[in-house]
Amino acid sequence: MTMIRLEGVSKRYGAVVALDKSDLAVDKGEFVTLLGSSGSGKTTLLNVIAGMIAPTTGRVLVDGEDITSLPPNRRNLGMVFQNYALLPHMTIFENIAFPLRIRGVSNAEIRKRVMDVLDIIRLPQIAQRKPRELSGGQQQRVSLARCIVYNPSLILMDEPLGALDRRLREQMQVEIKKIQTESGITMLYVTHDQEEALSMSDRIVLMDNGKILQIGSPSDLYFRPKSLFAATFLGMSNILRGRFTTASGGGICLPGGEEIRLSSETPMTGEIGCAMVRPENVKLAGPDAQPNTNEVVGELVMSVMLGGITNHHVELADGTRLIAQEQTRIDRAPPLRGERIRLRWEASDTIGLPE
Amino acid sequence: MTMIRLEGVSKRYGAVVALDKSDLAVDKGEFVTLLGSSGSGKTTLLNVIAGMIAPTTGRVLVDGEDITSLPPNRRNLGMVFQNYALLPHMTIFENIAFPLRIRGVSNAEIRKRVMDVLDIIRLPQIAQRKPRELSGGQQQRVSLARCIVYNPSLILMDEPLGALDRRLREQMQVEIKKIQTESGITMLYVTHDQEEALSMSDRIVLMDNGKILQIGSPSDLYFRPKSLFAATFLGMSNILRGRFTTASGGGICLPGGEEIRLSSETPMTGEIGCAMVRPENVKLAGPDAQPNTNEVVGELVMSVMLGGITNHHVELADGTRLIAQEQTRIDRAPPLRGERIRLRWEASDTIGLPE
Amino acid sequence: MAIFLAPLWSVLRQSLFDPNFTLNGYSEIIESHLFIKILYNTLQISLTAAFVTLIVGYPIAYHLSRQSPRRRALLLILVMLPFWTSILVKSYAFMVILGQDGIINTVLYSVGLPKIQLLYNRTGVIIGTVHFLVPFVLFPIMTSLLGQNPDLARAAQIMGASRLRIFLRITLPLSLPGVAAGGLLALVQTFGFFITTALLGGRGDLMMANLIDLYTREILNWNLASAVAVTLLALSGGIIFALGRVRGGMSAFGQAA
Amino acid sequence: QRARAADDQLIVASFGGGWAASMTEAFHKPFTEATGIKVVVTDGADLAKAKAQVHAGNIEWDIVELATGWLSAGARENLWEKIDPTIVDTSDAVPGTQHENAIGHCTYSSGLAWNAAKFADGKHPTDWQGFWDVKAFPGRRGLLTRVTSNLEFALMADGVDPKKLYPLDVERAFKSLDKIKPHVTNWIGAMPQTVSLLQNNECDFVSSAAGRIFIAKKQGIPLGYSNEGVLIETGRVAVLKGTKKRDLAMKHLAFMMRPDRQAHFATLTGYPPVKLEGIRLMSPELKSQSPDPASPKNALNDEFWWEPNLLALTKRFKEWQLV
Amino acid sequence: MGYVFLILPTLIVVPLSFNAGTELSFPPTSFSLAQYRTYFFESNWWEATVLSFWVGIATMMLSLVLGVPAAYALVRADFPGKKILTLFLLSPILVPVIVVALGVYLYFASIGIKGVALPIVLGHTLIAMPFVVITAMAGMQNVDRNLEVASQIMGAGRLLIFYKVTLPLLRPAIVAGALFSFLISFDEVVIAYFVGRAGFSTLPVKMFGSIQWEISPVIAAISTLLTLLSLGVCLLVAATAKDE
Ligand SMILES: Nc1ncnc2c1ncn2[C@@H]1O[C@H](COP(=O)(O)OP(=O)(O)OP(=O)(O)O)[C@@H](O)[C@H]1O
Ligand SMILES: Nc1ncnc2c1ncn2[C@@H]1O[C@H](COP(=O)(O)OP(=O)(O)OP(=O)(O)O)[C@@H](O)[C@H]1O
Ligand SMILES: [Mg+2]
Ligand SMILES: [Mg+2]
Repeated sequence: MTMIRLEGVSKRYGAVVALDKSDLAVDKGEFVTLLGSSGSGKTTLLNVIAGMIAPTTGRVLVDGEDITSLPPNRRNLGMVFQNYALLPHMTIFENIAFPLRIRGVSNAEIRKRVMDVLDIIRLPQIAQRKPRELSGGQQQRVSLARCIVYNPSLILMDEPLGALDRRLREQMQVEIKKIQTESGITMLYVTHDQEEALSMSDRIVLMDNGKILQIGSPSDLYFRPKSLFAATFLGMSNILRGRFTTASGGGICLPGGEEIRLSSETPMTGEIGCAMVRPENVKLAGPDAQPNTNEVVGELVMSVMLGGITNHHVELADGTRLIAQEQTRIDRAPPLRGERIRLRWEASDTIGLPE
Repeated sequence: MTMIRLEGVSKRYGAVVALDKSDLAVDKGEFVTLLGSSGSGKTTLLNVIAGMIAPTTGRVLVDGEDITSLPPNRRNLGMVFQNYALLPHMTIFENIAFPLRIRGVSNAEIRKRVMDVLDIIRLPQIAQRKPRELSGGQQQRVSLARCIVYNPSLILMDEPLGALDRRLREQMQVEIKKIQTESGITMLYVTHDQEEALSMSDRIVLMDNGKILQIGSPSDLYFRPKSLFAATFLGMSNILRGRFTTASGGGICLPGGEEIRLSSETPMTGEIGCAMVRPENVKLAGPDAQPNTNEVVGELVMSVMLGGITNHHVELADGTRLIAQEQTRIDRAPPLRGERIRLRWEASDTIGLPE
Repeated sequence: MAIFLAPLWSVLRQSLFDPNFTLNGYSEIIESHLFIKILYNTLQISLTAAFVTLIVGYPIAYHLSRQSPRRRALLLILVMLPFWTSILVKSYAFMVILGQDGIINTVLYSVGLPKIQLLYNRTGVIIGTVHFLVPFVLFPIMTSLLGQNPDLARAAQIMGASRLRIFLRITLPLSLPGVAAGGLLALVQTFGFFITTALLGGRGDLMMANLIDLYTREILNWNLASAVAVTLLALSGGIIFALGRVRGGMSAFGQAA
Repeated sequence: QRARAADDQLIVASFGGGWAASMTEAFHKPFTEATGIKVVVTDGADLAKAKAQVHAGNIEWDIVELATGWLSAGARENLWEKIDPTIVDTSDAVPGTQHENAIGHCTYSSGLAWNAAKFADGKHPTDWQGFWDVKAFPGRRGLLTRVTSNLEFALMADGVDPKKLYPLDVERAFKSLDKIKPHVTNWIGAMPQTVSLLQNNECDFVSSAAGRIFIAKKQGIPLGYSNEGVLIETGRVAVLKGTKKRDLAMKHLAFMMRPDRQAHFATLTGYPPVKLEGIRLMSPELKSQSPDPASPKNALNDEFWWEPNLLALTKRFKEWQLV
Repeated sequence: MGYVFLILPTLIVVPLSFNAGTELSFPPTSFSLAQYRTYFFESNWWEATVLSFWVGIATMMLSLVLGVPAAYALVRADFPGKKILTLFLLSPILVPVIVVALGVYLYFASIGIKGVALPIVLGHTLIAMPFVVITAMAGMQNVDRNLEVASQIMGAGRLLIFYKVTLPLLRPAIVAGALFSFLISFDEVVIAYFVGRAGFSTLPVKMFGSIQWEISPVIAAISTLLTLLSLGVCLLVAATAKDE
């Protein structure tokens, strides 16, 4: 059942198009994430739904009703702001209690509910402080608490976990997800973190430059990106440019003459395009490994250890850089800089994309 | 050569200890990261060095000179603020030009340098806008630009990339690192992102609850954590509680009777402690695999796909949860929820830690 | 609303009816040399006084804004003192301080400097007016200073800005709304001043309000008085609009600099 | 409030301060004692407010003390009740002090004052010719910043017979004023300032009011005041048009015409009575300090000459002041 | 420097008030409390002071109640003629007060508003409100729009936002406005005199009455007392203010 529907919504500031004409439908109880680079229009889109920005064109419908010109306080929604927007003159307790007081909740009930959410955000001891006496991440969590405390039917969150470390972030993700599934709240969630989007969302709305590029489930977006942007934005990707061929199913011919086989046929035979393969699917072949269909040779530029994973950056003869991701081992000597390396991967992991 | 030295620096706000007595030395040209959870005192530590907060106790020395009571403008350093601190009444151009004007740089030179950093932060077209006309991430980048434009000898950055998406963040990381290595600037960098800390730093200062817990190189901290907190904060970790034994080198005996072998000997024989192993080192053993020294059996709770990686959460008989990380495959059916799973890993990947 | 309209309306009506419709009041103003001259005087005195008040008031406001709330409250006592003393008594006090045998001149004389005439001329008017107006500009400025995000000044300081530059480029521009409000309050009030000019001014220090007072209370020519008042109102309205422009222009200037 | 509406009460609008205290002492209190009628004195008599009351038909004051020029200006606006000769006895008074719209109950004068501590006798001017003579009497001069009385002083200084001032020769007066203008260091805005300026050595010779100097001298401030070349005016009281207590007010006016009351008032303020009988009741010492209306060197103010000319002359005077 | 300029005249006035007699003189020639005696026990000085206080407080309340919402509307709302309306609200202080007083008087007389204090309070509100409006408008510049919007999204209505969010953030400006409106009323002569009734003078009207002829040192005593009073109030405020 569709809860929110945006029809042809756009927003311009003078010459700047903050949000291009966009359509979007969110179902009741769904968790939808807006994912996009900085300045792509995520906050703008959220603000249009919240009623804080009047769209230049288009309509916003909730439950089929046009609410484009309804003031924010009559939309019964909650929002976590990117800049927190805590009331500086109130204590944390009063900040969180504020929406409850608006709703005429009894004092005892307010006490209980505020204390509960303070536990959820793991800050039970700060109730009596003022916002400016908190660290950045603490303020962000309070902003989150203030939003979930009154169970609005729709919650908009603008990077609610942006200032938190991974551990806390993951705990908060779990809490948010729990609240959302348990109470069936619809959530529209802005993040710039792909992992967060992938792990939390029912659907992801991928945005760039004021436009919605693709809407789909996390695995849709990760494994079936429709554009180079989607492919490169979600997770790391290796891109090989070439010309599409149809020889036996689908493939791409690289400038160096190597033929890369794709997972599916391509309708764009003869045109310039790309093959995309995720770094985790690219293997360093030992010097003694058998030749493979999808295989290229290059020179190791560097190896970067990222905790459990190490990325090997390899530069091909034509200057293309590929990354092969392996699990980190300390017991084994890493390959040396400048070493010649053979990279290989399966055709089933390779996706053809238009340029 | 030590550039900054903190000696017994602490900061209290009434009953709140924002920063406990801390010592720290940073060498010239070094890139040191303060890593810690929200509210751990990172911003406080930075502000003490910047001279914006007077420490309750202790001294700050730069090049051996005590600057504890020197005003900020005489310390010749740069800082990126967590809340950006852009001047609302100036255009972006003027914001970035501000430190140059202070230094009496000529107009032509200012133009050039401002335009250069605007390119670095990938916002060449916004020079004439006011801060409030930018998105959160754009403001953050401008704040970064304003700091690097005048090449101070020491730069303090408080989560300068916190509001950026991964792609942009990685680009910015590369730019910052480039600037730092090329010009030999000393950098003190606050982040809550472990990966960022691991990939950028010469050394990491791990903080919790106002205390410095461990200082060391990235691989020191990742592979040789000195505490449970360090182990669990940097990357995911599996913790198995038990009693240390000395049988053949070092090991720990789990409540279920399994003996887990450690990578090194433990001096705490007989005491309660933990064995830590990183998820990426834990393998799902097929039903036909050989028994192994470090091996436990549990039930699959869930599998979470995070792009290139899938995490399998397994619960042991005593309730302990372990995570095994594998590369994601779409061609292979994932294990089912509730399935009995054998997990195994190498003794060399196992670290013993005090409780 | 009615109580706002009433006085204005009655003034406008008085200026046009006496008791029949007439434009005599206005034609007299336009033709008269005296009015033009006094108008010029009024503008000169008002603008100077407002300007000097801002110059005197701003440092005090700045100083106050840097104090802890407790000390600020204490210092505010001093600032509010002029309010409690009637202008006539104050004019006497000014005579004791600034007169020819007053404290200042005695000091000047004793160190061998010539005495200066501080009262019963333009200087006297400005001093008296400024003394009354300082508290009015002080509060708006202080409010806008206190409302500033302290991180901005700190950020500038870290970038190496001296106190002076921080003040000129950040604190001052950000406090301009307060300065404008204070300046407006000061300016607009001086249009209505007459006792101060009468008590501390010299021969040439006549203001519109003196004239209006005279016509209203002694000559009972309310028609003319109202016409002068309406002219004054139109004038000050014009100035406020112009000031609004200047303020816009000032921030534009800030961008260019 | 209700009490004020009572019939046995009069409201007198007064200038207030020490003046009002003396009026109460000399006239109102004895009147109340004699008749049982209460007199409420309200501060700040003001012509504009009187006019506003009559215009709005909202009469609040019964009796108004009149300052210079009010009688004539108010008469033009028709603000005053006619004095009822059947109740008020205005005979046996100094000539020119009574009027059909108001009684005069005292005279006061403006003239020349100086700092007696600084200037011994002979060192200061005693009349307007002397005041104008800057060579004989060097010093800083102060004049009140209003057209009335200044024109008269200028004419007297120029040698016009004080008894034949009116109608004023305006051109001659301004010419005479031109001569003294460069030497006037203070244009004084308020009467009380005349005393403080002398007292604090801001000014050497000023035009002031006799009563003002009288009170200041009583406080021991060393001042001198000349009884020559003074401009004598009448202190008047009128009944506001439309008051419901006209008869009662007339009765009080009649009481104020009593010579003994006026003589009492003179001892308090230095303002001599208008009733000739009252003048006779004054102590010789007080009499010697008071200007004599009959002296050929003193002038009597004619506010009815002023009335039609005031607006134009005020304008001219201010203009003259400005250049 | 600035402080000295502001307080010096008061420092002169205080000794003046301890002089005996009915003339000002500095330096004082004698020491007596005669002026204070006069003030407390003679010719209704005390009653005038009390009336002035009540009028001042009522004016303050009324100016705030009308002026702060007006300023809020002028800054936040966007409608044509905003500038004209602003000017209109400010007009009472642009016109010399004597003219306003006349207008108010004639108007009240015509609609028959009676009572002692009410007309004065209304008249004072007229000239005090512009001060409240201007200070509050300047204060609004420091109120983050985002906070109001955030509250609105949480479901707060305009009124609630105004009371719970805007007003507290405006507090310094409101305090200043309140102080101004009180002082303006407490200091005002002409209107209080015009619309006031016989026998019920405010303190300034009474003082004005007593300075037509002479500057009575009682006034110096009053100034001194008021100074002391304000000193007391401010010390109280200072004692209760939190040191942050
Ligand atoms: N003015 C203050 N008064 C009281 N407590 C304060 C104040 N400022 C900071 N604190 C407390 O000090 C601790 C450290 O704060 P700090 O800002 O240094 O944290 P941080 O490490 O920067 O956190 P984050 O990553 O969330 O920004 C926090 O618990 C915070 O609540
Ligand atoms: N008031 C404004 N005037 C002009 N341009 C604006 C204004 N507000 C936003 N923009 C522009 O609109 C675009 C979209 O902004 P928006 O805040 O929606 O980005 P975002 O996706 O939330 O980015 P971030 O992740 O950095 O917060 C940006 O390029 C921004 O510069
Ligand atoms: Mg945003
Ligand atoms: Mg921080």
